[in-house]
Amino acid sequence: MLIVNSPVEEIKEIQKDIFLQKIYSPEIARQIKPGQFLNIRVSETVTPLLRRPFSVCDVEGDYIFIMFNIFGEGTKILSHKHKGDTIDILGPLGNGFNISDDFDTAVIVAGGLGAAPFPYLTRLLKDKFEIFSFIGGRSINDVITFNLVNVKTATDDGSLDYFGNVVQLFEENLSSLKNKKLKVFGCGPNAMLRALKDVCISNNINCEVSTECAMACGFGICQGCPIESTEQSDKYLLVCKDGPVFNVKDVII
Amino acid sequence: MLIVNSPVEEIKEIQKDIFLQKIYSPEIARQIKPGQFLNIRVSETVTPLLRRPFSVCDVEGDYIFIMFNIFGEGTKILSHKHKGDTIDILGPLGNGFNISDDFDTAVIVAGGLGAAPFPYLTRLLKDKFEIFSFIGGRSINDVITFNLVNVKTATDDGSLDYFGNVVQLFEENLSSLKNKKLKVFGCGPNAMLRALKDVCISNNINCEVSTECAMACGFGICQGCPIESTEQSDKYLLVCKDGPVFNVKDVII
Amino acid sequence: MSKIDLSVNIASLKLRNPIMLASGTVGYGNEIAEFVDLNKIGAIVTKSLSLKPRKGNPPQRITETPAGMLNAIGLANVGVEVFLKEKIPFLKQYDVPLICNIAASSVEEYVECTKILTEEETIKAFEINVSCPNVKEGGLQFGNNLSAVGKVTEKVRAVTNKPLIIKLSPNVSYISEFAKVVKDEGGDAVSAINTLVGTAFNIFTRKPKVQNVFAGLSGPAIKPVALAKVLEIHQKVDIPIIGIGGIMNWKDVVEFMIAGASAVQIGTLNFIDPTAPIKIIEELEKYCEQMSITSISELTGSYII
Amino acid sequence: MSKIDLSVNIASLKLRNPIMLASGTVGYGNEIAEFVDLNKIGAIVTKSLSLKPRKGNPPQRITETPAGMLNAIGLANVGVEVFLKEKIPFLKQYDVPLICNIAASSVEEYVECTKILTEEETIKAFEINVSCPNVKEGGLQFGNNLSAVGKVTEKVRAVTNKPLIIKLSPNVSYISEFAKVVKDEGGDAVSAINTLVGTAFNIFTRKPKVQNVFAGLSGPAIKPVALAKVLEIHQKVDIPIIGIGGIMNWKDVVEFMIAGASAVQIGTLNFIDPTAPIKIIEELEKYCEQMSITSISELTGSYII
Ligand SMILES: Cc1cc2nc3c(=O)[nH]c(=O)nc-3n(C[C@H](O)[C@H](O)[C@H](O)COP(=O)(O)OP(=O)(O)OC[C@H]3O[C@@H](n4cnc5c(N)ncnc54)[C@H](O)[C@@H]3O)c2cc1C
Ligand SMILES: Cc1cc2nc3c(=O)[nH]c(=O)nc-3n(C[C@H](O)[C@H](O)[C@H](O)COP(=O)(O)OP(=O)(O)OC[C@H]3O[C@@H](n4cnc5c(N)ncnc54)[C@H](O)[C@@H]3O)c2cc1C
Ligand SMILES: Cc1cc2nc3c(=O)[nH]c(=O)nc-3n(C[C@H](O)[C@H](O)[C@H](O)COP(=O)(O)O)c2cc1C
Ligand SMILES: Cc1cc2nc3c(=O)[nH]c(=O)nc-3n(C[C@H](O)[C@H](O)[C@H](O)COP(=O)(O)O)c2cc1C
Ligand code: FES
Ligand code: FES
Repeated sequence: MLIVNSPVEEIKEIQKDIFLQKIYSPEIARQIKPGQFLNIRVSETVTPLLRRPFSVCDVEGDYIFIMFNIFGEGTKILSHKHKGDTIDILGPLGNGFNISDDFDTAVIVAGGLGAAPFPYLTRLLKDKFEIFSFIGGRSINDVITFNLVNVKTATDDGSLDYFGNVVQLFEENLSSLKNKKLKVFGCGPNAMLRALKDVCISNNINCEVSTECAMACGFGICQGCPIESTEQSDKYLLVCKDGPVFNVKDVII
Repeated sequence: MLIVNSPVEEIKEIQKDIFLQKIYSPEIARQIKPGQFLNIRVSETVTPLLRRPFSVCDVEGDYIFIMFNIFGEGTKILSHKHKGDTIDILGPLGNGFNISDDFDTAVIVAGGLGAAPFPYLTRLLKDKFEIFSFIGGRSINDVITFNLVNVKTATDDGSLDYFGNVVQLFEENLSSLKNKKLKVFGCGPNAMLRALKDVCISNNINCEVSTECAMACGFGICQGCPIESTEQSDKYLLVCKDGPVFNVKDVII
Repeated sequence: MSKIDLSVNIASLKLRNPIMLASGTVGYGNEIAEFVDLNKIGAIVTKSLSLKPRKGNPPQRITETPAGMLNAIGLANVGVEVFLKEKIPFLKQYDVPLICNIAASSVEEYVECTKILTEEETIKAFEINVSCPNVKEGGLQFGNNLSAVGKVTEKVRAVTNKPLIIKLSPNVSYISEFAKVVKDEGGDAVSAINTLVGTAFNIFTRKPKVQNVFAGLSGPAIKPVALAKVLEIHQKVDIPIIGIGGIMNWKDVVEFMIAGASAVQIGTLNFIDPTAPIKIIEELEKYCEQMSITSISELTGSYII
Repeated sequence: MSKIDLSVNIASLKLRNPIMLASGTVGYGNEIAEFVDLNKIGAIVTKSLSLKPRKGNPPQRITETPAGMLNAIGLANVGVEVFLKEKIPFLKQYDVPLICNIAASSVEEYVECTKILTEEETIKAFEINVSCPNVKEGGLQFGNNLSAVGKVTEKVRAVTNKPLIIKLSPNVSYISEFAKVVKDEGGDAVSAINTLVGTAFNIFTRKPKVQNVFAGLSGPAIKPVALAKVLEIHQKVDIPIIGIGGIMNWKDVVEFMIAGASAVQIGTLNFIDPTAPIKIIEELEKYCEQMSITSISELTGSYII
C-alpha cells in the first residue's frame, strides 16, 4: 500500500462517455495485480471528501490505466484532469483475481463498466490460456469491449447482437465450452453477479467476481464495506480488504 | 445587477504573487464604474461555498480585469483558471467612486492590494484631472503600481523609496498640493483608512475610501457586512450596498 | 401547459409550489426581486421582525466554514412599525404569500408583534422564530425549552387566526417533542431547521472569527442533520413540516419532501445564486414528469424504510 | 532537536503530543500502522468494544455528504475476549498509549467490559462511548440522558483506577451539563464530540442511503459545531477536553486547542489520508516555533473573547 501523487499522462474518451485515464505511476504499476483497485482523491478541497475506488484497468510499463464514466461529482472532476495534473492515489488495494488455480480456459463475464478490470487480466492471461469474453450492457452504448479478446456481446434492449443479459448469453454458450477446465471471472452490477453465481454453482464452475460497494477508506479501517459471508454468519467480510474479488462460493451477493 | 458566466481570456502574474485576470464580459464592462465590485463564484462545488468579492480593476472594451493575490482557497482556485474556463460573476455591485464632485486634482492613496480599483479610476480621470498616486506596501514586493500614473511609493520596512506608511507619505506631500481642489480616493487595510480619514478630516479634504469586510451575498440580503455610520448610531450601513465606497465623513472605520 | 400539480398546502395556506424563501436570507424581498420573479415563488418569509428596530451585532458577523457558513447577524431588523410602513408596500405588488417571521425576547413581545401584524391583510401567515442562536435574550432560551415553546405557541395562537408556523431549534436531542408541543398548543406547522450552534477561531489572533463568538451554522454542511430532524418529526408527530437546511438544488428539495417536508425553504443558497429558486421550480417539474408524479405533494413523507 | 514541548496531559495520562487517533477510524491499529509510525502518535483509541462480538449493521453503512460522511457501522467489533487475545499483541509492540473505547447497551455491560480490560496493563485509559447514534440499545439512549451518563460514569469509575474519559454526544442542547455530571461522578476527562445524527435519501428509490436510516455525521462539515461544544464545556466546567470533529489539518488542531481542547482526535481524515496525523504533528511544531510557543499546552483555552 502506497500513497503517491502521480501525473496524468493522457485522458481519452474511448467510446461515448467512457474515459480511459493513463497515469504515470511506476511504483503502483510494479505492484498491482488484476482485480486490485486504487482509491483516488480527486480534489484537494473537502468536496468530494472521500477517495473514489477504481479497478486497475490495465498496466503498461510504468503506466497504469483506469476506466470510468461520469457518474457523479468525483468522476466529473476526474474527467476534467489535464495532462500533467497529478492525482493522489492510494493503492494497490484488496485482493486481485487468483490466476494460479487449475484452469486452462478463462471466461470473462462483464456487464457495463464491469469490463474495467479485464484488459489487464486479458493481457496477463492471453498468451497462456484460451479466453472467452462475454460482455453485456443495457444498450449498444454501454457495451465496452476495449482491449478484450474473443468477445461475444449482449444487450438488454437488443440494440447489439444477443438480445438479453450477458449471463444468459454465457449460459447459452456453456455447452460449447464443455470439455474445458473453465474459470469464470465476473464483474458488474450485483444482480448480474447473483445470476452468474447461480449459473456457475449449478454447473460446478470455478468463479471469481469483483464486487462493489460504498467505501470510505479502502484498506480496512472504517468497516464501511461489509459483505455477507457464506461460512460465518456472525460476521461480515470486508469488500475492500477481503475482496473486492471473491470466489462466489464464499459470499452472499 | 447581472449574473453572468464569463470566459477568462488571460491570466498573468503582473508581479510576484499578484495576478491580473482578464475576463470577456461585455455586459458587465458596459455597466460597471470604478469602485464597484464583482462577487465571483470560483467553483461549482460547495467549497468554497460563498462568492468572493473583487473590485473591478480595469475595463477595456468588452473586457474586465480583476487583480488579486493568493490569499486562501478561493483565490488559489481563481489563479488556476485557464483561458476559456468560465467564471460565474454577480455584479456590478455597490456604489463606485463619485467623480462628479467639485475637484480638479485626484489623489490616490492605496496600500497593498488596495491598489486594485485604481487602474480603472485612473483611466477615467487621467485626461481631465491631475492625478497624484501614493502607493504603499509592507515591503517592496507588496507595492503595486500597475497602470497608475504619477506615482510615489512608500514601504513600511524602507525596502523601496519612502520609509514609512503611505498615509505619512501623503501627508508629507500635502504642502505641495496646497492650492489645488483635491479629492482623495483611498483603499487599503482598515488601519490605513483610519489614518487617511484623520489626515483628510483635519485638513478638510474631500475623501472617499473603498472599504472591505466579510460578505456573503454582496447585494444587501444577508446583513453580513455592517459598518458603523457617523450619522445614525441606531443602525449600521451595509458595506456591500451602501458602500463599498464611502465618504470618510459618513462612516466609522 | 404542464399537467403536474406543484401546489402544496401547509394547513390552510395554499402555495403554488413548495419553494419558499427563508427568513433572513431575502431581507424584505426588494433586493432579491431583481433576480427572482416573486410571482413564481411558493412563499416569501421576511427577515425576523421584532417590536422595535434592532441594530444587530457588530462586525464581523459571518464567516465561511467547510460547505457552510456561520452567521451572527443578531436579528438586525427595521421593527414592526417601519416594516408595515416602508416594506409592505413593495411586497403588496406581488402575488406571493407573505409570511412574517417574528423574533422576540419575551412571550409578551411575540404576542404584541403578532397582534399588530395580523391586522395587515397582505400577511398570510406567521413563522415564529424561537430558535435564533445569536441573541442574548429570546432565541435559544426559548427554542431549547419545551414549556417555553408551548407557551409562545399558545399565547400567539390566541391572537391570530392566520396559519401559525413555529420555527424549531435543531440544537435539541429530540426535536419531535417540540413539534408535539406545537401541535398540542394549536400551532399549524413547524419549520425545521434553524441554524446549528457553531463557532470558529482565528488561529493567529486567537479571537473568534465572528464577533458574537457563537454563531449559526447553515448551508449544505447541515443538510444531513436537517433531514434527520424532518424525518424524526414526520415519524412521531402528525403536523405539516417545512424543511430547511442546506438546500442547494432540486434534488435536495426532493430529498426533504421524501423525508417528510410538505414544503421547503431556501436560505444560504440565495446568497450564492439568487436565481436558483426559479431554476429549482422548473427542475422539480421535470423530475415529477420523469417519475410520473402528478402532484408533487405525493412526495411528502414517501420514504421507503 | 527542537525545544518545543508538544506533550500534553489528560488527567494523569501524559501524551507525547496532542494527536490521538479516534475510535472507529483506525480499527485496532494494524492497518493504519502501514502508514503511520504509531510510536510518534499521542495516543490510539480502539474501535468501540463490547462484551460480546458484534456483527454490526448490514450494508449500506456509509454515504458521503457535503464536506462530510454519514456512517452507521453499528459498532461492529470483535468483542473484549478476541481483542485481548488477538489484537493486543500487535499493539503491545508499540510505545503508544492505548486507550480502549467501550460501548455497551447497559450500565452492567460497561462495568463488565471495563473490569476485564482494566487488568490488561497495555491499556492506559478508557474512553466510554455513551453517544453512538447507530445502535438500537445503548448509544443515544445513554448519551442524551444526564442521569444515565452520571450513572455510567459512577459505576465504571468504581472498577478502574485508570484515567476515565467519557465521550459525549453532541446531540444535546447544553453539552456542558453532561461534562459537569462526568466531573461530579469522578470522570477524568471528556471527549467531544461524537457524530451528529443525520440521514440521507436516494431520491429515485426513496430509500435511505444508509440502511440503518439514521446515521452519524462526521468530517469537516461538523467542525464548527464541535468547536462550539468544546468552547461551551471549557467556559462552564473545569475538566480536560479532548476535541474531535472534522479535523483536516494542523490549523484545525490549533483551533480546537484554542477553543479549549487539551488534545484532539483525528477521525474521518484517517480514511482520506492516513499519513496526515504525522504531518500534522510536524506542522504543529512549526506553528509553535513561529508563534514562539514553548509548550503546546499553552494553547488550551487561550481564546481571547
Ligand atoms: C472496488 C471498486 C472498484 C471500482 N472500479 C470502478 C472502475 O473501474 N470504473 C468505474 O467507473 N467505477 C468503478 N467503481 C465505482 C466507482 O467507485 C464509483 O463510480 C465512483 O465512486 C463514483 O464517484 P462519483 O463521485 O462520480 O459519484 P457520486 O455518486 O458523487 O459518489 C459516489 C459515492 O457513492 C458511494 N457509493 C455508494 N454506492 C456505491 C457503490 N456501489 N460503488 C461505489 N461507490 C458507491 C461512494 O462511496 C461515493 O462516496 C468501483 C468501485 C469499487 C468499490
Ligand atoms: C468590496 C471588496 C472588494 C475587494 N477587492 C479585492 C481585490 O480587488 N483584490 C483582492 O485580492 N481582494 C479583494 N477583496 C478581498 C477578497 O474578497 C478576499 O481576498 C477573498 O475573499 C479571499 O478569498 P480566499 O478564498 O482566497 O480566502 P479565504 O481566507 O479562504 O476566504 C476568505 C473568506 O473570508 C471572508 N472574509 C473575512 N474578512 C474579510 C475581509 N475583510 N475581506 C474579504 N473577505 C473577508 C470572506 O467572506 C471569505 O469567505 C475585496 C473584498 C471586498 C469586500
Ligand atoms: C445570514 C442569515 C441570517 C438568518 N436570519 C434569520 C432570521 O432572521 N430569522 C430566522 O428565523 N432564521 C434566520 N436564518 C436561518 C435561515 O432561515 C435557515 O433556517 C438556515 O439558514 C438554514 O437554511 P440554509 O442552510 O438553507 O441556509 C438566517 C440564516 C442566515 C444564513
Ligand atoms: C466510520 C466511523 C466509525 C466510527 N466508530 C466509532 C466507534 O466505534 N466509537 C466511537 O466512540 N466513535 C466512533 N466514531 C466517531 C469518531 O470517533 C469521531 O468522534 C467522529 O467521527 C468525529 O470526528 P471526525 O469528524 O474527525 O471523524 C466513528 C466515526 C466514523 C466516521
Ligand atoms: S472501505 Fe473502509 S473498511 Fe472497507
Ligand atoms: S454582503 Fe450580504 S448584505 Fe452585504
